[in-house]
Amino acid sequence: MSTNQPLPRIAVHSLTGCAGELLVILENLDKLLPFVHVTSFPFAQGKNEIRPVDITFVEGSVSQPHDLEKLTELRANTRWLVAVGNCAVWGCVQRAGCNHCSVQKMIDAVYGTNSPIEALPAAPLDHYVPVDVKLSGCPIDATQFLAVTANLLRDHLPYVTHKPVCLECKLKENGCVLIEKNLPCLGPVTAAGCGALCPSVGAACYGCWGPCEEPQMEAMATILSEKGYQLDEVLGRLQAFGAPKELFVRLEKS
Amino acid sequence: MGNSEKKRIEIPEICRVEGHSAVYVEIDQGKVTNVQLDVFEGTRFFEQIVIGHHFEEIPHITSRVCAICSSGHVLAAINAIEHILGFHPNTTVSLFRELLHLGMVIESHATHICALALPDFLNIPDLMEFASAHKEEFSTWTILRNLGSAIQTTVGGRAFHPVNMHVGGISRCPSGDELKPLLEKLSFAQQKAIDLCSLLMQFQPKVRRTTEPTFLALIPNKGKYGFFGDTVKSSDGWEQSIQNYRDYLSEKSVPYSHAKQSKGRGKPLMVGSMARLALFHDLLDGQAKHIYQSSPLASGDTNTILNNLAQAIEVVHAIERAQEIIRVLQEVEEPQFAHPEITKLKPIAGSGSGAVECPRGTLYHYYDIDEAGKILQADMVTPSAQNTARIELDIREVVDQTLGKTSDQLEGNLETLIRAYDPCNTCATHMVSVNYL
Amino acid sequence: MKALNSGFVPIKGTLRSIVPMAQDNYLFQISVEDGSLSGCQPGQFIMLWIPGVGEAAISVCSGQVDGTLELCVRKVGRVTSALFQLEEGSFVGLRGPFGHGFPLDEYKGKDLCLIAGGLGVAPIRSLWQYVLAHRENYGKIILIYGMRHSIDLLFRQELRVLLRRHDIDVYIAAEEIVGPDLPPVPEQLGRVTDMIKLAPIDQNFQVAVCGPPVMYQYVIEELLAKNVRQSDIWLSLERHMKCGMGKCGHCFVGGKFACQEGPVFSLLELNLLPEVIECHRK
Amino acid sequence: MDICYKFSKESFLDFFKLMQSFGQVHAPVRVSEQSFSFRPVEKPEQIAFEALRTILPPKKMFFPQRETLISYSGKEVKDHTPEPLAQVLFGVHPCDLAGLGIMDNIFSAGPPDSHYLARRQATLVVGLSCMPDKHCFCNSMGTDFPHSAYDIFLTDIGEDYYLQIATTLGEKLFDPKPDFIKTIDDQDNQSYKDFWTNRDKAFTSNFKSDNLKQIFDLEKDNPVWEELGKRCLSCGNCTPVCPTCYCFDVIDVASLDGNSGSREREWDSCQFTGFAKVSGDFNFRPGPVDRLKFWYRHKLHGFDDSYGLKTCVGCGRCTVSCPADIDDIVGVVLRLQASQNESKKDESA
Ligand SMILES: Cc1cc2nc3c(=O)[nH]c(=O)nc-3n(C[C@H](O)[C@H](O)[C@H](O)COP(=O)(O)OP(=O)(O)OC[C@H]3O[C@@H](n4cnc5c(N)ncnc54)[C@H](O)[C@@H]3O)c2cc1C
Ligand code: SF4
Ligand code: SF4
Ligand code: SF4
Repeated sequence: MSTNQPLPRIAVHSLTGCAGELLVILENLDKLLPFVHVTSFPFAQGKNEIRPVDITFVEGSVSQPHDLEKLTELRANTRWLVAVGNCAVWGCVQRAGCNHCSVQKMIDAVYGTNSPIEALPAAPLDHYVPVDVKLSGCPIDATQFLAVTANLLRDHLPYVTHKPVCLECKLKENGCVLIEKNLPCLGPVTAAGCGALCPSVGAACYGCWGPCEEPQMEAMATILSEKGYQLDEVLGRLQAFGAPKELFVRLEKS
Repeated sequence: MGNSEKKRIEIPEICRVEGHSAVYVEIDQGKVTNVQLDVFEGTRFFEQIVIGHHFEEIPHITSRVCAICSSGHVLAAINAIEHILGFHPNTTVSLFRELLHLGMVIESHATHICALALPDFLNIPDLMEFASAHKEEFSTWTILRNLGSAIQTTVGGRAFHPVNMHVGGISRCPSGDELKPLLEKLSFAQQKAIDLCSLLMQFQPKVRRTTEPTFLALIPNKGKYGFFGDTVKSSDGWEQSIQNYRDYLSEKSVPYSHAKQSKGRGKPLMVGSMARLALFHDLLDGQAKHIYQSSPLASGDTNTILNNLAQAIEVVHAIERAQEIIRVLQEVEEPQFAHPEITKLKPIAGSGSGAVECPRGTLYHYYDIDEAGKILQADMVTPSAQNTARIELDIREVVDQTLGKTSDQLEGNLETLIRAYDPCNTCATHMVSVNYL
Repeated sequence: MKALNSGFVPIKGTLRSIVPMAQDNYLFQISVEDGSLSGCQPGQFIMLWIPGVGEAAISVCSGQVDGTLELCVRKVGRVTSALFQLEEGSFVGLRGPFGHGFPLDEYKGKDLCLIAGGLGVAPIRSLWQYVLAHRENYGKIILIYGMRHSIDLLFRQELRVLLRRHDIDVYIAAEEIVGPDLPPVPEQLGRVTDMIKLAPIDQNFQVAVCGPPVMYQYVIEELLAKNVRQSDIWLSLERHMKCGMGKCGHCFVGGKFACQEGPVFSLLELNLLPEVIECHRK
Repeated sequence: MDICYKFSKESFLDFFKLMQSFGQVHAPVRVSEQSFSFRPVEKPEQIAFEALRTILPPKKMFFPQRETLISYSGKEVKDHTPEPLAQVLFGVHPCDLAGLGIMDNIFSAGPPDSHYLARRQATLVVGLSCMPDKHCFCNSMGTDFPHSAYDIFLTDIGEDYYLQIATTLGEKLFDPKPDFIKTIDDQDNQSYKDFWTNRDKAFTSNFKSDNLKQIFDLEKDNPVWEELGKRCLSCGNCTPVCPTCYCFDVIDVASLDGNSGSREREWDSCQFTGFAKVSGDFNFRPGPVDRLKFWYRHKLHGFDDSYGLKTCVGCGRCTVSCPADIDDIVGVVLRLQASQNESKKDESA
């Protein structure tokens, strides 16, 4: 890139989430700053303009009308919209929560039946607007975030795969906790990217990166129930981090 | 400004705080008639989300309430569940948990002081300028947060949302070799933290409020300054077991905000670093004690702005305590490979609470579990919810004092004030109603 | 043994010209510094590298390669989109040529039928350019080229010229006329299989086929119905490829590496596992 | 002909030092209650002699899980073929030696793989005898005895190790002959023979491998495949653990400066959905059944065509690493063979 060209502009925003991605981005900002101009990042700076930018990173799920308005505005002002984090890509735990309890019921319970407060069932960004790149993770992996940003800064689509956690687990040469310890590891149906963090410390993957490409949910449920886990508990675990209900249609019928 | 004029001050989005919030102040006849801190972060209903899940899953789920204090939400959940199941972790596990928590305290305080609050004192508009024009402060932040995140990564398996902390123990004890580099980082960062205290002591508070706050914090275990305990103490002179938190904390929802407000025995509360120091400074030792004694806090100044300094003193303490813990853990005899230290707990029906002192104050988790180990009911009371009423009171007092000044300056001052509390709005909006008896 | 050079180091190429042919299909002319690609045969392919993005397998599309080669590329994904963003004069990397192209020796002295579906015309074009350049070596030559929409027709000018020649029989048809008409051919509407039915193909023909994965099954049926021998049907198979050197395993099909032993196979050589010809869209 | 000696187990330290004099020693080390891994070791006590199979096979030494192939800066491209580094791989059992032999074939065929070969050629491979457990079936695959791919092989003959030297690289190590190396006598040769004969008898898993192509062709629609496919997680655990799986993905990693970066390769698995996808989202092996069948055929006779090799060496790693218990090669082959026998009977009836 020639030096007299203006730096690509980026924006970092959050809807409803835990601010984890903001934190990851904030912590890696010193690496990004030489190559980008941050036009808005309300979590981190006082001066924020909403104007056309090259890349917008959005964290969080759409959980209220205000989120939706903001998302629509951000989409209209960016070349690339990147959903960062499980909340933005899948809807994370709050989406799973909406599976077993209606939002209106929750609002009524919290704020009373006539409350002016509005909420939407938690949903990932692509339920409402086109998303160019989805970078799952809970939180996202900083190395992957920087590599993906490097591609986007040159206007290139990044290579993001959704192979299962088991791959990374075996590449690290961990003993399998599903086999050796009978733990309910969800590695086989969860997207890799974290570096198989949980099995690497001898714990079961609980699916925080969301489902891998074409997860074999039925086979997973079969194998866990053979290990003595009740089917409803298995379903609860499989859905806890926002895996869409469609993946379980056949499973719930059986 | 004429006295009869009605005026409304609005700060539609407070920047450099965690989550989303706004402030509305209404002024009539030269008097503040209404103050609203509107947390408009989307609601997430965590108490509802966890229902039906097995207790083993809970720490992983509640971790997601907030990235900044995820370890706090993990440990509060674990404490509550282990309390219900009657389990007491061994010393190794307790020390690792404490170490993880200290890592979080260091990282959270450092980020709040340096990246969110300092720009107010240094007049920095954006990050670019922070990184280039204030290299020293920027690097202090980098060093401290890297330290906090290194501790959490070594102990918890990642910088936040730890994967290594479970109900019943920890799935892999980091080896002595893995802990060793932390010691080097800690001793390097110690001076930076001390310098940060000195820097903060130079700034003149921009605002000053009048009513003395009611402080509330956990009485630390083992008679040492710390973040874990089972009983709270109030600056009004009372103590209570956290199992009875509903007796002393009342929670209500306000129509204008997604966050609920808590009061302690009917009074606005202040929790967090200042509260802890005010109540337990005599338990400090080492450098932290020294600095405290030379600070305005020691002479009883309770100006909210000093919360930033209180946080910095806690960073110094956390660094010293972390070194102590690592030295003890290094003595633990170690098998050939890093070993688990975890007990598989059998479900018992019952209910109970757990609490920890998060960076921003006391965090309570309460669960009701059935005989299969599934959650029937849950409740979480966050520090930010406890502070909200106090923030509104502060705003009212500050606005009252400064009426007549230009609103520009006032708004800036209000933001500074709110920021000093380090409110965590994602934490504050996790909640769903629990009907108190 | 001494250490070798990695086969992953690309040859430097320079993008010389970019010619749009149809929507999302451009013809790229690339010059190569060291002439190492000059042995390219029709049906062989190269791995085209855009630094920072990745590689894609692309058929050599010109009948003769000396200093420059031509690639006809469709924009479908990451690498291909990045290529479309480049300007003339840009640097690209190339590795290859890889694989076995069409069996030119086998074809000598025989009647030829070249069948292309859609973008499959890219390697077929290098074949027609080659055989027409050595016209005396072959008997009858039939070219069949089908596409979905007429607007997707590639090499329009070149085909007009071919249509005027008497030493090659050209059939072109689209499933639908969208946009401009096809060059003047008797039947504008139809599928590749319809044209095979029409064309005077018999058991003496050698047939070269390249098209989208779904096409093969039907084309083979039609050719077998015309008594073409399995050993005379030559299919260029598209498979996922990462290395081109018979290592990465992605192109392994029916016991063979498409990148090294293919991409052109005779039907007879292929172990008739379902996965060789059948495919599914997901 | 191998040169044969012996040395007493008590002088293993001397042997170890000799290996160290060649280069960094890598040997099986215990990494969990049940698992082992080849890791660098500094002293004999670290070695888990009892290790039957490591989680990952020795291929990782030459074809690491992830490595940089080339890097670039502007138009300058740098080759990352590694400098040969002398190292010792100790404790390789016969099945893994056979696996290495197959990998050697694959990585030196066609355009040879400089990365693999550079590391391979600088490594001294020391084999070690073993006793099979219930998952071992190298006897069926004809890989139960060391044939090639080793420089030195040690057979446990009680008090001593029986030492075979197969290459000049190995021979040089014992030149001049150290004191602890003893000549062998008839008694030692007999012990050596006894060891291998007894080991033969220790196998509990078994099938005949002479009709594998036949059964896979004829039984391609056997109901067993649907049954396994239903359980398969597509987790891909079966492939990285295989001594002869070598599929990889290639990934460009760009730097933020927009001008430099690297190309890296990382192990991949044919069991993943996207493995065989081509543009237009056409997939030639869309479901677990297709992929599993492909893998079984590929391992048990796939290379009959390309290299004239069966690529399964009977180490049992896939069997013990499959969370779904379906990579029971022995069980599956026996079932397919039984179906064959059934149909033969039906026909003759
Ligand atoms: C021998 C051969 C010759 C080819 N010749 C041409 C040609 O002349 N012109 C042309 O436009 N295309 C050709 N292709 C197809 C071309 O290689 C793919 O379309 C291209 O790799 C897609 O790369 P991409 O990065 O743009 O797409 P991606 O973003 O990688 O992916 C888009 C889709 O393509 C699939 N894909 C990824 N890599 C490959 C691959 N190596 N091969 C096939 N599909 C893949 C993906 O699974 C995905 O479904 C040929 C392919 C082969 C195997
Ligand atoms: S531990 Fe989990 S992630 Fe690792 S291989 Fe086993 S199932 Fe897969
Ligand atoms: S192993 Fe699973 S739960 Fe653990 S960090 Fe990775 S994706 Fe998340
Ligand atoms: S066969 Fe077993 S190990 Fe292999 S992909 Fe299927 S479930 Fe995983």
